[in-house]
Amino acid sequence: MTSNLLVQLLINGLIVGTLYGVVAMCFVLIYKSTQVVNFAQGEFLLIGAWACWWMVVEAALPFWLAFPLTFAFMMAFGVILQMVVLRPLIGEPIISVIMVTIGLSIFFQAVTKWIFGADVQPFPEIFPVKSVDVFGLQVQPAYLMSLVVSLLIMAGFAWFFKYSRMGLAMRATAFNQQVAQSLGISVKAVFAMAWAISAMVSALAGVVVGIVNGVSGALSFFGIKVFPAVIVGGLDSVIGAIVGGLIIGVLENMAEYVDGQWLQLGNLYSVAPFYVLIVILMIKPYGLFGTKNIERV
Amino acid sequence: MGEAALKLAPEESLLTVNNIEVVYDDVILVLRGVSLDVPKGKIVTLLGPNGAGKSTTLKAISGLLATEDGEVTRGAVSFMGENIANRAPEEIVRRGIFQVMEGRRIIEDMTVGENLRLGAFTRKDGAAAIRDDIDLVYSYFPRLKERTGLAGYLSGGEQQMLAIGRALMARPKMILLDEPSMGLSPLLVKEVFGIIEQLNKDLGITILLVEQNARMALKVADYGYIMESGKIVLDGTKDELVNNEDVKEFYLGGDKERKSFKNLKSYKRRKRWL
Amino acid sequence: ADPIPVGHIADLTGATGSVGKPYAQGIADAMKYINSKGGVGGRTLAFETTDYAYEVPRAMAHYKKLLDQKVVAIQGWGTGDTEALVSFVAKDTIPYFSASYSGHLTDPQGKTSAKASPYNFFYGPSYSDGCRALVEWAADDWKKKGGTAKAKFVHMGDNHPYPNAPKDACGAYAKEKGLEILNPIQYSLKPGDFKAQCLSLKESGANYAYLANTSGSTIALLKSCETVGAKPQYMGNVWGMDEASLKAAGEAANGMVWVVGAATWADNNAGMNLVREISKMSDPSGTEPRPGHYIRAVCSAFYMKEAMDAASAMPGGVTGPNIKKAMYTKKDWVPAGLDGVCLPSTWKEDDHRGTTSVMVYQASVKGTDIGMKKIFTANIPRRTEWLGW
Amino acid sequence: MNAATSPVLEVRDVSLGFGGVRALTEVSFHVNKGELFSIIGPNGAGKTSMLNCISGRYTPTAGRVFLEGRDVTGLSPNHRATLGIGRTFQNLALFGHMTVLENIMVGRHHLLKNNFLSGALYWGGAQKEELAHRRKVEDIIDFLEITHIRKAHAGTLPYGLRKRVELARAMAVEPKIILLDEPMAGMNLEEKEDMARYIVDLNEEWGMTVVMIEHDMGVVMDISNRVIVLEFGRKIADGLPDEVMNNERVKVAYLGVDDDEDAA
Amino acid sequence: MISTSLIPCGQYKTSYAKDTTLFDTPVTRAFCVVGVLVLLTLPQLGISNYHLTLLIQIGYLSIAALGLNILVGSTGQISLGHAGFFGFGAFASAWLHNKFGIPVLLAMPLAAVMTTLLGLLFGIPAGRLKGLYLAIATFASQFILEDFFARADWFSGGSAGAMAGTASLFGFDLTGDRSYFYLVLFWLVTMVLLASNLLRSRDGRAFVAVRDHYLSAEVMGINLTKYRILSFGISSFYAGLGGALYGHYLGFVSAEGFTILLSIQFLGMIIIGGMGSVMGTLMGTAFMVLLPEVLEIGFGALRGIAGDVAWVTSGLAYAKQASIGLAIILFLIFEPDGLVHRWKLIKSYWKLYPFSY
Ligand SMILES: Nc1ncnc2c1ncn2[C@@H]1O[C@H](COP(=O)(O)OP(=O)(O)OP(=O)(O)O)[C@@H](O)[C@H]1O
Ligand SMILES: Nc1ncnc2c1ncn2[C@@H]1O[C@H](COP(=O)(O)OP(=O)(O)OP(=O)(O)O)[C@@H](O)[C@H]1O
Ligand SMILES: CC(C)C[C@H](N)C(=O)O
Ligand SMILES: [Mg+2]
Ligand SMILES: [Mg+2]
Repeated sequence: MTSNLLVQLLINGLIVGTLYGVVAMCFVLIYKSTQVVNFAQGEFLLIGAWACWWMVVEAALPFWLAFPLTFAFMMAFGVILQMVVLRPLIGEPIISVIMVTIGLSIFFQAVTKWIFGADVQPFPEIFPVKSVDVFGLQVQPAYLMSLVVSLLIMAGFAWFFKYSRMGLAMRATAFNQQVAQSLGISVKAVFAMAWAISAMVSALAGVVVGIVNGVSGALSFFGIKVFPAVIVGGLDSVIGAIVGGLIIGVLENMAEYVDGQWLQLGNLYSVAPFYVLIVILMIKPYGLFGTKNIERV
Repeated sequence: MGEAALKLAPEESLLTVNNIEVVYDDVILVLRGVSLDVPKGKIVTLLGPNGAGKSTTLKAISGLLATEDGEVTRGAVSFMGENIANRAPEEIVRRGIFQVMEGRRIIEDMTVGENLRLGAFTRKDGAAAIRDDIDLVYSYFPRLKERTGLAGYLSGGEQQMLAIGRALMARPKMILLDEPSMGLSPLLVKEVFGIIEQLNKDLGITILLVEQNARMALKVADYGYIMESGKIVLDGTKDELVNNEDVKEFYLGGDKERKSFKNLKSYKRRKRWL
Repeated sequence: ADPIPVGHIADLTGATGSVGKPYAQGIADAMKYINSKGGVGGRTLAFETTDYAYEVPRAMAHYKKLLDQKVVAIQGWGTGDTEALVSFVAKDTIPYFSASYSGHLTDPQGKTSAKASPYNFFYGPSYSDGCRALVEWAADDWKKKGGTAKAKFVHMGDNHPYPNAPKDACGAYAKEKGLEILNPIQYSLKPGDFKAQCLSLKESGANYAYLANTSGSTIALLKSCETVGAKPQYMGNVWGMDEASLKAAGEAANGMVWVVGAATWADNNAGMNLVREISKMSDPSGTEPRPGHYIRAVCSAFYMKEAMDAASAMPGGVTGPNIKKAMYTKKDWVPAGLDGVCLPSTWKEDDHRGTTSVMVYQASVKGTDIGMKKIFTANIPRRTEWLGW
Repeated sequence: MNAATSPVLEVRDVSLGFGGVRALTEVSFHVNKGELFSIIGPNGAGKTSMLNCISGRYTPTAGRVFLEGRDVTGLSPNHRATLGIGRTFQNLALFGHMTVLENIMVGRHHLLKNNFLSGALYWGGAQKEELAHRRKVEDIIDFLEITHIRKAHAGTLPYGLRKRVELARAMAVEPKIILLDEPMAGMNLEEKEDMARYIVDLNEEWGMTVVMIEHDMGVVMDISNRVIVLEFGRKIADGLPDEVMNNERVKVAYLGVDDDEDAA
Repeated sequence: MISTSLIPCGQYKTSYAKDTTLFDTPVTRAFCVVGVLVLLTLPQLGISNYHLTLLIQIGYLSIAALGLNILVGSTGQISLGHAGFFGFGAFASAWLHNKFGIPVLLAMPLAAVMTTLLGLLFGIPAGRLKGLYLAIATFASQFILEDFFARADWFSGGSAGAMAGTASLFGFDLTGDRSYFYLVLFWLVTMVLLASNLLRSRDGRAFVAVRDHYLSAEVMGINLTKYRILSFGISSFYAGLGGALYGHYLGFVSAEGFTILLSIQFLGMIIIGGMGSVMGTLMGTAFMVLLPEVLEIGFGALRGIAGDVAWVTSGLAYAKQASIGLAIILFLIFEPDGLVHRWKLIKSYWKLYPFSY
């Protein structure tokens, strides 16, 4: 019976993990290409979810229409955000850029609460069935959808950075903006693109989670969950982001198991990832897949 | 000789820098009215002591000043008849000017191959053509082919080769070279200058060359400018310069016979044109 | 006459904002209404609603400001901050009417508990008594259902003063009532994905789950648990459920029972008419339906008001100590005009359990039609050893 | 090389590999007290790697490094600095946001005794000490003629001056042996002459033992007492400048067969 | 990083000692001394309690921020966990006082020492981690500490929090903001002096060297691991002391007070003030403390018009929150080098007046 519980927690962990993975990738995308640690990643989910919710509930659009519209909206959002807020900061020390994304996070948190209120707002039933049975665990179809989409996106990203022209350009920009420019790369274009993609994909995760748990400011907690995932995987590794996401997802659930069965500490569920994070870093200072930065003297 | 810049008729000149002034951080005036002229298909060299403003001049042409908070506050840079001063670097690259920056500015966390592919970023003529050029680069610098790891671990010289190779990949009309011989072994210096001449002859690429190694630079160049503290103080054809006493004294190290550093006990009184 | 300064600390944007907002609205409207009717002894109540986002330090900091303003009483909010301020308000003799019904606040003289709380008052049954009532209900319910073995009871909530308040007291009573106590399960006050916790819940085989958080996270929990198929009988604290939340939770909330501390918006009686009048202060159209929290807020404000009335007649007038004294003058009383709204309450020098009678409601959610009806009323004995517990 | 004077530095069969790349293979040499010793060789031959093995950035995969007869192979770079190894870098490595003065004071780090406690209290011990060392630093500043840029931030200086500040910083360590990685790279003749002067003087007047990597044959042949040549990580020649200069193998591998010095 | 030297023209140093003073000119020294004197007399000049409270806040937050600036500004190690240490100091001091009856005035520095030890412990990863990896590790430590506070009933009173007694000197209770103001001012001045001295002596330079180019710093004889961890310790001391002052000021310490948000605000203080600058830290802290208050006043006016009903109040609360975020963003876009930079520009403008352009 408890083993059964273990299995279910495991599956649950994997499912949530893929979502962490996706968001982690969005984070990595921005980091890799613009060297910005985006503390507003969680708010991207939030805004995406609210946008979709608004279209479905307030504007009464059918979901199949609202969903792509959300993407379009988020793309525009990402680009504009980058142009208005982050472009002026090109060339500023990394930490002030970090601070700006933190400012953004605070800002969007407040604004969304202001517009949509602090309460949880449920999505109307999108899928015909409430849940699907996966090895005895009831899983919402939304999660299955996300699973599929996530896997596609992950593959896409991996290819993008290794082989595509734009992917290389992004890495070059990340390494050094002046060098990138000297090669004829438009740093502005690269940045805009990175933020647009990241915002779009995060929105996907946001909508999925919104459908499952309802939409509320709490969604942006993903933004924090993502850090352990990203670091465990290695800041600049797409593969790492995915693995990291899965690890954290499973870890949380295992922690819940251990806690519930024996320790009775309470919220091991939410802190365990951070302990593991530190342990892993002590063993592998650049995460599991992160590239060690070059130390020639 | 000061009017040399005007000696050339506009049509033969590919790039004309007309009396530009460059300021960093809105306060530090570095170039105070620099003019020079690069004829199509020729090699022009720009010499001068440290801090004279050579790199700045190149950055002013390639548009890379902006990233260092510098800008051209006066004068014009016209490439093929159009003013490109303060244009976005990527646009200037697309127009066909490619700068190889001072110091090995290769992308350390990428492989040699990836670096070369990036050199061809602005090119539209298909993957095949690019692959061919990569082989071309390897034929110029065989040792690069062997280095499979990250470019960051290449030795100084290897990195310099990669930088030049990367410029080749862009198939530009004009290359701005900033101290390509820096840190290269004598043998390689010859090699590199040889390649520079080749690029100029074989591929007809126009070259503006900033060098400390005046001897070599004046060997390959058709025309030369000498810059000190933000001004062009002397210019002329290769021969004019090689036979100029001051140039001999300060840039070519007197005549063929070497002075000994050991026995020269008092520091030389620096002669200046201004 | 110069106005009477009163403090009003509320959570509008914090973790408990979803219930904090209607409650704060209730307080504000009531005090406005009181002022519109001439205030207390001709003096209006001067107050400013301050949002402390459910962060104790911010409440502490604000309390310092209120001291400067020489307030004679405070309408407060959370358990964390209220319990933190207990000794301060006692020292500064400022009656503190909290929306925290923590049992720890009911022992003014420290008879049976560690900490005396002479200046703390609240309207409604304490969390402990509320939970005890649910336990009583659960006990018969289990009998009715013909449960043979011991019914399993589990406490669920965040590790936070508010959810923790009734934990031990209620657990003890559940044991006493012959229920088996399972290991508590922790879930955050901030709504999130609680499937892992729900799986543990399912695993534990609990029959009765007491949800000690506020409605926001409770909704999320119900939804998560629905999908993993954990189906115990959910029992909610007084802040754990309300009309709006039922809508949000949907069928996941069907059958849930919870404590209600006053009349509901649906009720029709003289008292509720007054409440509707008061509601017009912020909703002139009078169309907006108010949750139970709003109504309890009105009660809280009016008990304070009547105590002030009495105090204004005393030597020294409307001062903290006088208000405190005035709270003790009547037995089983209801503020004028609110009969049928607030439960008759009694405060004594040695016992601040205003009322110990608890109404339990049950939800019925079928698709879009949502109903809630009273199914049980408990009168919890006033045991001395339960003071401050 | 007379065996009588004990070598300040001895490198014994040092090999170094990076994954596939063999940067150094069984290189041995020694540097005597007061010598001005040069390492030359093609790009990628392993010269910088050799300096890194001596200064402790890299630990050799095989072989040993001795400083005044003491085996320092395993020691950390900072420990070696305290034992008396100073160096400059091929690609400038100054502390960009510090003033020139501070940069050089950092060189005194291991000679200063005050710590964060006495430093925070400052008045008394720390101040006296700081000022005493400040005097020493000023001597170096005067010697290298960088008085005028004392207070300038290193990051804003032109290349040539940065190189000089780096030299100053390395001198401030008061090393028993000072390692210079291409001190004249990217300088024009005139500046090279100055730099050469400084190096000769710090060798002769300040009595510092010098190991120098340099591609300018003119300078190398002119000022160094002894030269070794590396190629593909192996030592291919060792001896007096002229010997090395006329070594056929060196000509082919490094100088280029026709030995006009233009390249230098 | 172009330096605008502040030494006015025609002002020459005649000895190395003069050249290494804290205040680059007598003017600046006078400036600072006068500033302190003014602060000393402020309470007598009978400023309102409200303003006094703000000054006290600025005081203890500045102390903590100073520590962070040594860690981030000077050593270049970004920490997202400063609030954790701030909180630990607060709890530790309360604990020392409640549990062992150690007088508060003594408990505070002791708490700071305890925090230092904790800082050294959490600093250990700094020996191995660099840049953002380290930043995120500190981010983790933030959550670990938060959890610890909520759980360690024996130490912090768990989720319920702990009372923090009032300080007393020779039997006189330092209750009331006036007396507490002097306590905070005393510590602030002391810590500022210590910080400034540290930064102009050996170990201070070592920190900056590690930040600017750790590879060459190591070759100059600086033990990287030692200094990376040491700067955590030192910054934690500051954090702990600030926290202790905070705790005993509020009289009650609660785990909720030390969230990631506070850590972020600390970062905001030093970035907005100016990285690596003591003066800047004070400015930045003042900015971060006053900003919400100013907004409060602004929105208070709005509220007056809109009427005091909860939806307006909450709306305004969000508006306020939003404008804090916005302010930070705008600030960094238009003043990325921090207030101290602007300050320097103004100063140098007047130095060269009327020849300034
Ligand atoms: N980004 C910058 N900001 C401020 N000043 C600068 C900047 N870059 C260069 N300078 C200054 O401009 C002057 C010229 O610099 P530049 O690099 O063009 O000289 P250079 O001739 O290339 O010297 P070198 O031979 O050392 O490369 C120098 O005094 C330098 O200090
Ligand atoms: N950290 C490292 N990782 C991998 N390979 C390295 C590393 N450091 C050096 N190498 C390799 O070792 C070889 C020697 O490098 P080194 O820098 O010592 O050459 P060098 O003699 O200094 O050349 P140059 O004169 O151009 O500076 C090169 O092939 C380089 O690619
Ligand atoms: C410290 C480093 C930037 C120096 C560089 N590794 C060199 O080639 O010596
Ligand atoms: Mg240059
Ligand atoms: Mg080298």
